[in-house]
Amino acid sequence: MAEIRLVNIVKKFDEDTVVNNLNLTIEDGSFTVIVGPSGCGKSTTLRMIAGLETPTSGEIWIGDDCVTNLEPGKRNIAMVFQNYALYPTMTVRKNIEFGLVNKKVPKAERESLIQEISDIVGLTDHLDKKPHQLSGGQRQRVALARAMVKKPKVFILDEPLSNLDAKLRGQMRRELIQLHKRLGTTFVYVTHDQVEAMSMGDQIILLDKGVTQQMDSPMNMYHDPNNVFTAEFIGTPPMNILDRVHLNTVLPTLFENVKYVGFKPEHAEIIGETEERRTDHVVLQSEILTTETLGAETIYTVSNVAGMMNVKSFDNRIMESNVVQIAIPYEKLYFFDEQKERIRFSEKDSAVSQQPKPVIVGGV
Amino acid sequence: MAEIRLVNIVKKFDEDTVVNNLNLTIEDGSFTVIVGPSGCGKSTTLRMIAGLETPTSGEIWIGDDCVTNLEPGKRNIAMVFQNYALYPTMTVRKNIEFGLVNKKVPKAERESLIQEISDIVGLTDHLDKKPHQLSGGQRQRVALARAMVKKPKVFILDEPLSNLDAKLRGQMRRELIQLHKRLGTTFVYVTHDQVEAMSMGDQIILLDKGVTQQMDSPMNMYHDPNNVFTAEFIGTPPMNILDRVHLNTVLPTLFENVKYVGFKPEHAEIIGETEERRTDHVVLQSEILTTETLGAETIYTVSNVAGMMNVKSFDNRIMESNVVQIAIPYEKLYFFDEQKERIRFSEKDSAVSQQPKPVIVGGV
Amino acid sequence: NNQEGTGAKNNKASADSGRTEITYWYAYGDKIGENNENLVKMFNDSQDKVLVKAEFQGGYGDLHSKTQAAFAAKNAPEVTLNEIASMGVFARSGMTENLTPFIENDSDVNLEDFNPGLMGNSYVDGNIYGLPYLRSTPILYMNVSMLKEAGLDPAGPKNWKEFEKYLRALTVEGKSVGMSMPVSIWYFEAFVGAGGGDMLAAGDSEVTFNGTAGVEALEFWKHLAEEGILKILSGDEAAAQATQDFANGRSAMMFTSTANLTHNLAIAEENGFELNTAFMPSNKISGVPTGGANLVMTAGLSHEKQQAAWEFIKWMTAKEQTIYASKYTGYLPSRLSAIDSEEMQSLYKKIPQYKVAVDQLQYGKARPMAQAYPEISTILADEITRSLLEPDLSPKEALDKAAKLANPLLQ
Amino acid sequence: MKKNPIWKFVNGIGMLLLICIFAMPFVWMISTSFKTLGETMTFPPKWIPNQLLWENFSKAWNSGPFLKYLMNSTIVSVGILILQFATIIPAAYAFARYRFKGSNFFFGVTMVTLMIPSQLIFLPVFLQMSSWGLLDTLWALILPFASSAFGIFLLRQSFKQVPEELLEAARLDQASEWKIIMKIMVPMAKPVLITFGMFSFIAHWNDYFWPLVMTTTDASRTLPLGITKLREVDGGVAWNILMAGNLILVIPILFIFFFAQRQIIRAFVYTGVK
Amino acid sequence: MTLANSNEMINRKREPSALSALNWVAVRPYMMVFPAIIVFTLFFLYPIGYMIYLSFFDWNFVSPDKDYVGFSNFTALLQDAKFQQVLRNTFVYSFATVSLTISISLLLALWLNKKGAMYGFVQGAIFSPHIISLVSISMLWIWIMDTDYGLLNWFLNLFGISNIPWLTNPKTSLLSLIIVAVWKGIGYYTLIFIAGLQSIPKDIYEAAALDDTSKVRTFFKLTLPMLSPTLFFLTIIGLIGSFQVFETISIMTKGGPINSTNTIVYYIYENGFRFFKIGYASTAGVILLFIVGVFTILYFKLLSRKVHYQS
Ligand SMILES: Nc1ncnc2c1ncn2[C@@H]1O[C@H](COP(=O)(O)OP(=O)(O)OP(=O)(O)O)[C@@H](O)[C@H]1O
Ligand SMILES: Nc1ncnc2c1ncn2[C@@H]1O[C@H](COP(=O)(O)OP(=O)(O)OP(=O)(O)O)[C@@H](O)[C@H]1O
Ligand SMILES: [Mg+2]
Ligand SMILES: [Mg+2]
Repeated sequence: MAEIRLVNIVKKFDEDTVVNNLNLTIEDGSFTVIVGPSGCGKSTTLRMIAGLETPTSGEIWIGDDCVTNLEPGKRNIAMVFQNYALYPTMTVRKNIEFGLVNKKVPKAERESLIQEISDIVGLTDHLDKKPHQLSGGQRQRVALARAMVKKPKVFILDEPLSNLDAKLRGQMRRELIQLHKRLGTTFVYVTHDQVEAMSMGDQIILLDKGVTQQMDSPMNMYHDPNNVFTAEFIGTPPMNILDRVHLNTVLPTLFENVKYVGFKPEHAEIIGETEERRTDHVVLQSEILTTETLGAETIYTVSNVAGMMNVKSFDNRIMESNVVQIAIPYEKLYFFDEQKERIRFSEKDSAVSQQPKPVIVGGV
Repeated sequence: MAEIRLVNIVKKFDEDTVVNNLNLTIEDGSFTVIVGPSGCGKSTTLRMIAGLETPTSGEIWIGDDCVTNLEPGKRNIAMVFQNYALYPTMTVRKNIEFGLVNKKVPKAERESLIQEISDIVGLTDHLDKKPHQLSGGQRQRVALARAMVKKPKVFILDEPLSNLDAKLRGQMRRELIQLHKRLGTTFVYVTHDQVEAMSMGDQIILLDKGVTQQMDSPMNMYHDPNNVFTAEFIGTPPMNILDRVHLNTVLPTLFENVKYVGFKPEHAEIIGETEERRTDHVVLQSEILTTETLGAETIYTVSNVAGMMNVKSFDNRIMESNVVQIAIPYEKLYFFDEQKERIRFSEKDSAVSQQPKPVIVGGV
Repeated sequence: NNQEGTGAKNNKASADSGRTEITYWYAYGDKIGENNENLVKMFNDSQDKVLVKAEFQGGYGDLHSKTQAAFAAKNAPEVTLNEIASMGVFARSGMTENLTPFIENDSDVNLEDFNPGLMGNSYVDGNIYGLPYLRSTPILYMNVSMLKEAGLDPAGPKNWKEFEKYLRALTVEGKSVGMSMPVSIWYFEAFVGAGGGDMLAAGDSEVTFNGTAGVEALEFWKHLAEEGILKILSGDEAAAQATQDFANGRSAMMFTSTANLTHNLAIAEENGFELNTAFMPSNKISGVPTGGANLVMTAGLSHEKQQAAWEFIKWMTAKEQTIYASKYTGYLPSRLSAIDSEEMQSLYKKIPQYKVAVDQLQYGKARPMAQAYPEISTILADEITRSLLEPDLSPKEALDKAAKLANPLLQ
Repeated sequence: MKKNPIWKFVNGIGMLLLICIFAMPFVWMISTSFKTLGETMTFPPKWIPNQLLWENFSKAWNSGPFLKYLMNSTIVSVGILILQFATIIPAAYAFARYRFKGSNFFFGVTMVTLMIPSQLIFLPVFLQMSSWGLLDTLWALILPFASSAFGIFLLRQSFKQVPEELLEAARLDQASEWKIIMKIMVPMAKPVLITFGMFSFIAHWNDYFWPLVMTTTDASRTLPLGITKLREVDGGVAWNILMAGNLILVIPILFIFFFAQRQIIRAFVYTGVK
Repeated sequence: MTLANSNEMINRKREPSALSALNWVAVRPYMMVFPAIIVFTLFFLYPIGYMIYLSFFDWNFVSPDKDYVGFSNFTALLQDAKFQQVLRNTFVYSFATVSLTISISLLLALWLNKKGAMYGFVQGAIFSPHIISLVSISMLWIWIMDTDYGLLNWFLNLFGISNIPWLTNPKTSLLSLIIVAVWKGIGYYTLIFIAGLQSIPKDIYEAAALDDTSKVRTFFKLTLPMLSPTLFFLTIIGLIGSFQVFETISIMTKGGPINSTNTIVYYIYENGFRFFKIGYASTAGVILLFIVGVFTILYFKLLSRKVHYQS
């Protein structure tokens, strides 16, 4: 069993608290993605799991063993580094073999392992090249192969795709998902790219400033954010968060404790300026600032009384005018309190249920 | 007027023909994006426009001047490089000022220009820092400011965003679009990321191996690709291109000259294994290999008789089984000939109109 | 690379002031340097025909190298010094001027007045090429306090036998040794001379240091060294080390040049012991090499320059200047009249140690002047050192080997 | 990783030992320079002289025209440095950035120079200097070192690492090649230039052989020659005064070194001397 | 816009005719390398040529005639037992100096490559001998290595080791010079090694730690190969430098005792300027040049290719 548990982990660099009382459970066999903005402590957390940093306090458990003070080489963990950290002086074969030699695996067995692994990652033809002779994607595969060949209990990957271009990134992402399926080992994957997090993880852990913001499945993360931070982090573009004060004319009867109102860009609809008013929607008269056409969908950046916001639309009709109305159904609104925590109302729409009639705010 | 015309441009490095008889017109004031796979000659083309490379043959016109042999400094072009190429030993102010000093702009005028530009790009507080003290986004802005301050006729940008992380990239993308709007100057923008190309350009030029594949608006590029190359390049994920031979059972009555059939991932629908057959659709029994949940949409990689393909779905229901059927409406199919060129039939769907009944191909 | 005319630079310089300007190069700094500078100044003040510029050029080795290079570049000084063993090289390669005509045509110079013991190296192939200037001879320095302690006569040993006796008496296991002696060809020459031998055969046709006198000398050294009563020092710093041993009372005696007397007196005083000097110990006969340098004139000068240079050389070697230099540096006075002068005599009375060297000069011998002698010296020194360090290598073998290597160089 | 007190102690002792081994001779030098002649000869050696004999310094200083030596040394070292910068910067730039016919040949010539000791070549140079009438002038000390193969080698290496885009950006900014060199290349190579400059300065400041050969009068002699004059005495060496003289020679360099020390590591990290 | 106008004016004025612009571009690199090349030609190449020329003559350097002797200088020199010893000394000195300096300073670099004021100070301290003139250093060490009065023996005596005649015994004299050279060179080498170590990416060490690699194996399999460019740069610079050793010998031993510390440059100087055998000296010079040349070519052509693991 290779469940990973972090218990009350604190990590300080000098006086800087980088990770603050973190508690995590990463399930055995899961593909867990740690995500968060740059500098939030993702790598530090990962490196503590791997044993490359020692926590200031707290305990790390892998399966039934407390590994807090165990050497990295003894933890049975493999790591893929952001820039792969391949040994530049060794051939691909030597790179993959290196860990095995340390483990005193006999030569014949090493050979067959290398053969097997390099088949899996498609490197068989490149075994005698050195890293600098490989393309970005190939290097990435070497890094993976080097990790895989050790048959570790846990795979740790620190932004392994961030150096690749978009196309290759997409491809490698799919390959990693398949790899995880095939191996069934625990994967801990760090990224600051929420698209990557969403598309890859069974479980996502969202960190900010060394504190867990939410730990959940991708779908819950997306549809049911716990707080403004999560809501603003997940989604392309993310949820629009509006300050309640700007909405007083449109939604005058909100509960007192609601401080922020959010909606997802794809839940807003753009309706012509002259189109009729809708009753169960918040309608905002807006000006389109930019239009990004992504093929199947289009993202509009609009400006209105509540500020700038994004609207995502899946039909590609061309707007005749820059001045439009956007309409968001009440049932698609999210509410947050002063601490930016989500307010969940027991019955759907109860926050705005007392609202008899929507009001359109004029002007742009 | 700053229309840019490339006339029969050929560029060889030694014996390597990198750009082959290229003809382009970049309209004055347009935001033109040159896109294409790595190594296709985008940068080379750009550098010829800027004067950093001399074409082997052909002519380059900017407005009414033939600039083919003019020195780069004299072309009134500003360039933003992939890694910004900021002068690392100079402060932000000096970086911006450098070109002006070379042009012998008087001190007072320089001061006011720097003030003005740094206001626009939001660098006023950082003028006395050196590049290494700035974040990626700030550096990018310095590079822009340095280009803008020269008030050039043409802006040339070579993958200016590829070093930024996803979040920042999205933000800078929008800023660039707005900047273009404000300045009204010609922008020539190079990227290998089609998402960037689609979302930013008025006009997209798709290159491959130094040859123009298609020069069109983003919408046309997406909805009306001229050939397989374009179809496979544009879109996330791009169009699925199937070999006709695998479809013989499903679409036995295609015109002879049709060699490839394509459909867009979002045009396929996933229907349960047991769901009834649809008549005006191609239906393929498939196995789901991976599922990438991106929030609003989900991308499935499926495998079937015609190979691997992507399906994009906007509803987020969870599949009960990995074995499904995918259905693509006939009207959403694209056809290509042996040379991978698009075959456009005068009347919609005529290619399959003779098809009396769809056939479901069995087995996975 | 031939020597028509002299350095253009010097001729030009002489034109304006009315005085003939000449350059004089000397070796060594400190007291010796000051002495040179002072004398030149005095000379310049004493007359208004010739103006001499004195320039320091390092040790003798450096001085020689640079003189040669300058000569090749037609830039040589008009007057310079030759270490006496190098007189031959410079003269025979045509770098220095034969002074005989100048002496013959000049009634002011009385050759008889030069100490004959110092004149040996002035003659090259029968002609005079240089006049003795700062000259020395090795003498024996003794720590009288230690001698007295050991019950020895402070006057010092006369011959090799007594020398050995002194050494043995002065050696105290773990505390001091009779003498520390660098392997120096100069001292070897003294020992060979004492045995009645020569380093080179007449006409420099072959080496003779491997003759009986030479072998005997080296055997004596080796014997003393093996007894542990003579500490042999080798290497470039051997001389400095010997001085240090002597200064610290780790050795009771040492050989060194007369020129070091002032320095050593100061050290003796500071370290609180009495110092005396004596002749080099004799064997069959007495015979000591001399050392130091002769004043020489560069070859190929214009007549005017030659005259100026001659004037300068003559003045520098005159009685008064000889006295001055000797008193200032401790080097030997090269003129008999200087020795007899009141000034010198009163000095000798005050510091009798000075007189020893002068007296010893009666046994003075010329140093060999073959062109290859510097190289032969290195070869010989190497072999002597080897013989002293390796118990099995007999002196005869070592000297024969050196002779075998050296003889070809003489052809 | 773990800070074991015993390890810390051993570490400290080791470092102390290192400092002793490398700095002790200087302490010795300083100590000797204050001793009397007698004290320099005592055994066992004395670390602290009975009294500080400052006059050793004035004796050393007054043993020759030391002010003149000091000036000559400064002029020569600085002059060489300036000329070297003037010649190696353009040459290194050309070798690093241009492809031209014969560039390999010229670079080869440069590298050959690197391996020639001055003891091998001084004679012809001496004759040449003499025929130009430059012998015994400071020019004879400066001109032969007006360029440096090692400098070109180092600088070329570091110029090569400046990304091409930077030059292109400057060209688009209408900068001349000269301006590119001075405003972009040189500032970027600053650590290398400082390091090279320091080594060059030290080498020529300390050089003994070349001035020995090329000068014949005090008017053009440099400090190291002045110092050795203290040693070229026929008789015993006055170590105390000699060391005082050496200290005079060393102090300016020591000063420069502590100013430049940081740059050196940086320089080598940047160029990655390879 | 006035700005644009004034620019255009300036541009037009400065614009050279196409032809001369082309020529200038072609000539420019030559103009840039010429000052340096002229210096090298005048002061290095010409003298070298002259030296090679002289190696075919018997000449005492002032006499008007040079006797052409063909290759006899070469044959004589190569058969000369003293010269053979000189070559042997040179090789022993060079290889011992370089290998000792490199191995010691590599160890020191591994040890001292840490942050902290103390480490910086020690780095500075061990570098300090490099900044002091060889003349001063030689004089200092003569004294330190004095058999009876030297600091070194005094120190060794404290450990009950009896006096060693460092510079005065042919068995130890070359070793003594090697010690001085190593002492002087270590700081410089260490600094360069530290720089080399710092440019090794940290993460490959972390990767190795995760691969459960022992310290020794990490050093030999990762650190050493990564340092190889530095290593070879230092080796070649060190070898060339040590072939050229002169000052220490000239001041400390004059090649002795018994020729035991005579190395090639000193031999050349001694023959040329003490013994007036210019032809012989020049011949030795040519041989030195040949040896150094072989090493340099080896470096640039063979080793550099193997050692450089990138590009
Ligand atoms: N060795 C260290 N010493 C001091 N501070 C450190 C150290 N390593 C990391 N930090 C600090 O800890 C914080 C978290 O760093 P960490 O590398 O874990 O961030 P991250 O979430 O991985 O960011 P990124 O997405 O940019 O990689 C940062 O503020 C960083 O500056
Ligand atoms: N200076 C050069 N010498 C030789 N070949 C070159 C040179 N510059 C570019 N090439 C080659 O020309 C081709 C096109 O290069 P270019 O830089 O224009 O590609 P690109 O489209 O910008 O690619 P990327 O997206 O990777 O930047 C490549 O095959 C490249 O190897
Ligand atoms: Mg990180
Ligand atoms: Mg490119």
